[in-house]
Amino acid sequence: MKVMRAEPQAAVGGRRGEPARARGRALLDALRWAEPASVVVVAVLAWEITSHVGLLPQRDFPPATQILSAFLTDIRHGELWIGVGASMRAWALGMLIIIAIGVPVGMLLGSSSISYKLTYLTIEFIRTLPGIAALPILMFAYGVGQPLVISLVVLAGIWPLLIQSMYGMHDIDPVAVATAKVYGVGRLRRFALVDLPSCMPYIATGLRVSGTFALIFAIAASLVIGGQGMGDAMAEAARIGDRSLLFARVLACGLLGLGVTLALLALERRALRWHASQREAAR
Amino acid sequence: ACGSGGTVTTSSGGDVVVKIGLLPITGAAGFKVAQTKGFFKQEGLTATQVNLRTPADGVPNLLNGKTNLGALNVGNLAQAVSKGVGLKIIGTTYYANNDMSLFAMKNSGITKPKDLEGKKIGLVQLENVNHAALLGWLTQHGVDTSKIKFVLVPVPDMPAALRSGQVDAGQVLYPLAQTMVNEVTAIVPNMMESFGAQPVQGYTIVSGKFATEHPDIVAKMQTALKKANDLLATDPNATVAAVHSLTGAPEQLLRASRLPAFGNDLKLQSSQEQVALMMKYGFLDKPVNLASLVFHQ
Amino acid sequence: MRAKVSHLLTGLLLPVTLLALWWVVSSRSSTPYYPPLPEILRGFRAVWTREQLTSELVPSLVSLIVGFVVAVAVGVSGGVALGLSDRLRRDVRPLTEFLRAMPVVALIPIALVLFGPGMRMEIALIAFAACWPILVSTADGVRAADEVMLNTARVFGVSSRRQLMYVVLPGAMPQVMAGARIAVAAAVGTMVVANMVASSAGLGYLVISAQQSFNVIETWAGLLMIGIVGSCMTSAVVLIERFVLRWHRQWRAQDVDT
Amino acid sequence: MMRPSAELTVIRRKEVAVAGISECRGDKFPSASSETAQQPIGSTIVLEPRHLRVTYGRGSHAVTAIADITFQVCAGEFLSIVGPSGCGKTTLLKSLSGLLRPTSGDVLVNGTRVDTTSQGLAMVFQEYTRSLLPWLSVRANVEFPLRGSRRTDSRKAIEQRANEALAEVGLHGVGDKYPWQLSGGMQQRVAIARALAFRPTVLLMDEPFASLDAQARSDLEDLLLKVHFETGMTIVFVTHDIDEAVYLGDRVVVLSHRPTEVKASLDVDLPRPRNQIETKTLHRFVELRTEALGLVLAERSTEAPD
Amino acid sequence: MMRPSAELTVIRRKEVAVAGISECRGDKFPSASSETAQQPIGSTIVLEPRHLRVTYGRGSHAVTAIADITFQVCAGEFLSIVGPSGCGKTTLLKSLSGLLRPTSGDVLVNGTRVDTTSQGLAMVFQEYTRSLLPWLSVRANVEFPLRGSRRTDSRKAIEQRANEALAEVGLHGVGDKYPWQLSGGMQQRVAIARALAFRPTVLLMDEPFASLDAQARSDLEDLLLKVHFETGMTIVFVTHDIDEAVYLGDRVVVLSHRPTEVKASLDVDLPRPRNQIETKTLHRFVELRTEALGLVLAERSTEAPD
Ligand SMILES: Nc1ncnc2c1ncn2[C@@H]1O[C@H](COP(=O)(O)OP(=O)(O)OP(=O)(O)O)[C@@H](O)[C@H]1O
Ligand SMILES: Nc1ncnc2c1ncn2[C@@H]1O[C@H](COP(=O)(O)OP(=O)(O)OP(=O)(O)O)[C@@H](O)[C@H]1O
Ligand SMILES: [Mg+2]
Ligand SMILES: [Mg+2]
Repeated sequence: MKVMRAEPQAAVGGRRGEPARARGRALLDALRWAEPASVVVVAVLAWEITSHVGLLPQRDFPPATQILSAFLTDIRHGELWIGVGASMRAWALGMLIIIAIGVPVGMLLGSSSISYKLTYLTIEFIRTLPGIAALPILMFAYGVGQPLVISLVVLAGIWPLLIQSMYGMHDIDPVAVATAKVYGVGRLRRFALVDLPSCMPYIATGLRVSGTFALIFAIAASLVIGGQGMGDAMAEAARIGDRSLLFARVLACGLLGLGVTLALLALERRALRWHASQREAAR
Repeated sequence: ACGSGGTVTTSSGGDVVVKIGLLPITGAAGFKVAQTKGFFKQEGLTATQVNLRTPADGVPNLLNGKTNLGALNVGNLAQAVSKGVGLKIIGTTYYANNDMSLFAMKNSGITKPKDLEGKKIGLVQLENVNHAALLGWLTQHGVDTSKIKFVLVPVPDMPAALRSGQVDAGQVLYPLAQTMVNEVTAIVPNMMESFGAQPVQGYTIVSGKFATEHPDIVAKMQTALKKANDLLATDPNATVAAVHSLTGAPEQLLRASRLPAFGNDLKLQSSQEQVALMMKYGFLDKPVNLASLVFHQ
Repeated sequence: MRAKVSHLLTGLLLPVTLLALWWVVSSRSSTPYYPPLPEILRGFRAVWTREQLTSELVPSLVSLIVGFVVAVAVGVSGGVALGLSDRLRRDVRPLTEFLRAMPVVALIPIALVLFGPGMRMEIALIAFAACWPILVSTADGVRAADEVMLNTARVFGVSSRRQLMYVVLPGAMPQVMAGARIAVAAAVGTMVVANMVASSAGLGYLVISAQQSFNVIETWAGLLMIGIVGSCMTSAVVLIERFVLRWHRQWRAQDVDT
Repeated sequence: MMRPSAELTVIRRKEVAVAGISECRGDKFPSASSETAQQPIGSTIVLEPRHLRVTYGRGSHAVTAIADITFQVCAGEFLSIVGPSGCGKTTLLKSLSGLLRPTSGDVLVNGTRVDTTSQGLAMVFQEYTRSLLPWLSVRANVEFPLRGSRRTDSRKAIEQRANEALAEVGLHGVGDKYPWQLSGGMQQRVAIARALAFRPTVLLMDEPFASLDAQARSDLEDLLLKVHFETGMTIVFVTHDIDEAVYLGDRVVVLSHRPTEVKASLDVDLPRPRNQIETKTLHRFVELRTEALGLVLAERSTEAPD
Repeated sequence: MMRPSAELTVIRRKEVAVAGISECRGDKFPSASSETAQQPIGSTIVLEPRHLRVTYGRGSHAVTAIADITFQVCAGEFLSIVGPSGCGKTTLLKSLSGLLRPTSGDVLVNGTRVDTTSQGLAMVFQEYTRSLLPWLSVRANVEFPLRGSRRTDSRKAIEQRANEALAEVGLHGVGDKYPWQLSGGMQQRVAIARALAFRPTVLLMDEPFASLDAQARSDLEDLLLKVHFETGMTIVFVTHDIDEAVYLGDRVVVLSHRPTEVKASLDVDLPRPRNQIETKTLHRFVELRTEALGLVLAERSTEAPD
């Protein structure tokens, strides 16, 4: 394993002159897509073969081609999209709440030793209570419906962001804070200009983890408690024993997750141009 | 947000809105028919549907007013009532119809009940009526049930669990059972045998609070559902159509499947036996008198 | 020592207040789903007999711990690999992000067939769900390694393995620990779900069967135990973190605390 | 910004400063040229550490960085501080700025005891790299303390001030870069530009020219003298360069090795304005720097191991 | 560690170095004292940047830090490099060490083109704070490069070497602390101790004494001379202090401002061993430093804005 993140800001291309460099660039760009694509193809093939040689019973685990064709028919039907719509609505609403609460509370916990000391035991306890386990209780409070789904989404998705924000606050450079203090920069501005950007890498990580957690629960909620959503669509497929359709819908879930992460990554690249992990991209 | 069991909303047309909490299973056909054939409408009711995932989820929703009408199997009903939850029976949802069977794969080497000893059996619900009924049936047939391990397997995953050998025998519900009918043998053809022909599998219920506050609405529901059950009892095609629209299963498959039966006889006697059996196996800690739960206007 | 005790006492302040509040509010509760707290506590004692502990708690704990350890191993090593190589990360991203977004419930059918209902399936599911937060955090932490430190190690001809062990990993440690903490919750949640859906023992099974048979007190008792188990796991992680990140706490909390 | 306190202490200048305690001079030194009127060193004490003691850590690991330091800085004074590496200069500046609460003793700002940062005070940190925010452009870094709520300058005015300050330190046109795109010396100059643009009443500088080449260094020395002269700000300047300390300061405080005390306080009676070539060739300059160097070197040779 | 390459180039010394290209001296300067035999400056070229060019960024944001640099460093040579702030000295050292691949041109180590770090090479970074690992104690930081797999010294031996190096730089007894518990100057000395304990064949130093007081600085200068003399290692030394550059070096390379080229290369024909007082009072020393200063200052005044 070679630690290769040399600093070749200046190193790209060069040496062999301009035309070669341009060609190299085009090739590189092509590779950027070709390699992940081939990984996907290999994965699909692996599934296909597994199914065909009967490593998994083909009845229950239909080959990839069958799943893909089921997927292609499915996306032309409204049923799937109703589920997607309901789940994504719950996700978006949930994420709004998660961000609105998770970041400030996490940073508060990370910043002040008093608030941290006061709340850490409580939070640690509540945190490890999985929303799913609390379902019976929540179910009574909300009944089946969007509020229950959203509260499940928030309960599951808030912790990564909150904890990452907390750790981000622990990792602020004291010299940067000292600078702000000495120059009499007010608490609020310090938060906006020092604390928040400094936590950003942590928050970005948290957001990506929270984003998928929230999505998982937005989907799973309707699978576990009923109501509308992707989960319901999956349950429906399972009920009638159509495994191809079931896996097609599972595939759809994964694609949603992929989309969510890619969107968050793009956002992160913009917000973290200054950060060591992104500098290469910014160059 | 809780405890609003008494509130009733009215639709734009002036109808009373009835929120039905239901599981999309074959047994819920009555609710579907009452809706599609306009039986609710005839009583001045507009029905809306809330999809639930487990039978027990119906109860909190009934209590907090998210739904007004639901269904529970006999075992769950007894358990809920024994815990002091106020529920009323307003009718039957469906009857078992020789469709509660335990299957094993043909190539598994299990051919008779006795072969189940030392094996793993998958059930869709543990410590409930079916579990008790199966235990009773097996004991009657001379099987030592203490040598059997029962595990929970979700309804849709049962075929896969059977095929992969992760369970040796399992309770497969229709219409799923029909899809693997060529691969399996029924080791226990009808575990509900001892409760007579077509024992009650599910009762239609409302919350006690709702029943006392709105007896008139409850009566209207009762009337609508009675009509539906009458229709289903006489017209198999109506059943297939209703189940198809409810579960999405292909009609052809449904026609080949064993479907539950419907009717308006409460059959309290046989149901009480089910409750007694659950008591016997310790799945219920207090006796429950079902007759006292029946709604009277 | 004094400081530690007072730290703990401050930490207990809020929970105790909340408990007292719960006690008071619930004592007048008439809804069957919110029984009075004393009743829950009594139920807790009744439910968690020695026998129950061995039949329900122990299997859960075993699968939880084994699953979590597997998750840490997979998450950290995978995260390091992905953090080190931009190319690898880019290439497998479609796959990792796809898998990461899989709801565990949707994977149960596959796990059920591969491992059968029971502990092996639980362990697999727990490891799967809990490894992602660690993997993502670790990869991010590794990517953020300080360039000057890395350059130092390179110039001195420090072997790649040692660069990894002494420069990259310690630098990523705060992120790894944050990921581990998140993973605890994911692990507990998955254990419960796996228990609920396809098991015949365990904490989740206890809760779900109690719920399905309307045994509210037992549901609460199970919930409480899940919270306790989770808190203990978190505490263990925090203890490890205290040890591993000693330098970090002091380094970052230098004298600016006015 | 900083109001003179009510209990301000006026002390007449003494010819020989008592070691460890220097006092304010009510009058000023004769100006070399009568044309350029010099800002008087006021008689107000703006900064006064009193029996300051700072111990890091506890128990057996405790390190007493500062044992007992008392001195006074007058309004408008340029105070140089020299001392061996690791003696506690940075610690002292942190205490003066209110960033670090001393283990015992007080810091008085304008006669009032403070235990938090004071307004109108600025500091150039020794760890200049870490005191620049990597997520802000160079210009934004300079503007950062100016954009506070209390100052109500317009956006435009602030930007101009930042650009001016950057140009003054020789960094014209790098405003749009990020700090990590600059060389070490350039980063250090950004930190200085930030402090200058802030126009503080009291400026604390911790080895601000350490990473600069000879020319940039003398340019900035002169810039600092000019700013000091024009604004009359109070400057506390930590350096390792004795020449620089004498050339710039009204007074040079020499610190002992750890546990640190004030070893000596030298009044620098060189005329102002000063000039790189003329001042440094003055006989008095050479005398003073030799004296200071002697004090510092003597200090070193007695250093105890840690 | 570093094997002399097969294609090694031997070039006879020329009296006047062509600007931008200096060549190796096969013979050595006469030693001042005949008792202390001086390590000869070898005729082997260990380090040679050839038409080095480094551009940061792309397109309109591109900054050419180094335009075209060619020179040679011989085995055992002590090469000082001076140049204005931001001219590219750090960039140059990074290229020499193999950390940064140049945009064009090559770096030859022992005659072979390299594009990765070479063994037996060490570097003291300008950003010394960030080059110390905060999770390791000071001693562990010094031991860190020694504990590699290729060196098979015993634990004990390594620890002793670390302790010795720490003591040499005046940090006896701080081995168990963490770097961030030390003052700036102390951290810088830890970085130096690490490089010395490593006993490299080529040592690159980027303003290693910037944060040190006068005394510590001259102590370390002499330490460096001693090590250089005893081990015969090759040293490339970037500094802002012209006196220091001349006092230490066999040769002083003066860099122009950006885009950077070699402006001049001064052979320092001062006798060795050198001595802080004697050497610095030599007429030749004063001549050389005035010449170097003149070159640097001339460079500054023509600097173009960014
Ligand atoms: N955070 C800390 N924890 C423990 N000890 C510390 C800490 N910071 C500084 N010290 C110790 O306090 C003493 C003084 O440090 P300080 O940084 O004030 O020195 P300094 O005079 O600024 O030195 P330099 O000229 O090298 O910058 C040093 O011996 C150092 O080891
Ligand atoms: N990562 C980077 N991205 C863009 N530009 C850079 C980067 N690093 C350095 N530069 C630019 O390259 C030039 C040379 O920088 P370098 O650090 O080599 O200078 P230096 O000679 O070491 O200066 P100093 O004496 O101030 O340390 C500077 O103008 C700087 O702005
Ligand atoms: Mg300092
Ligand atoms: Mg530099």
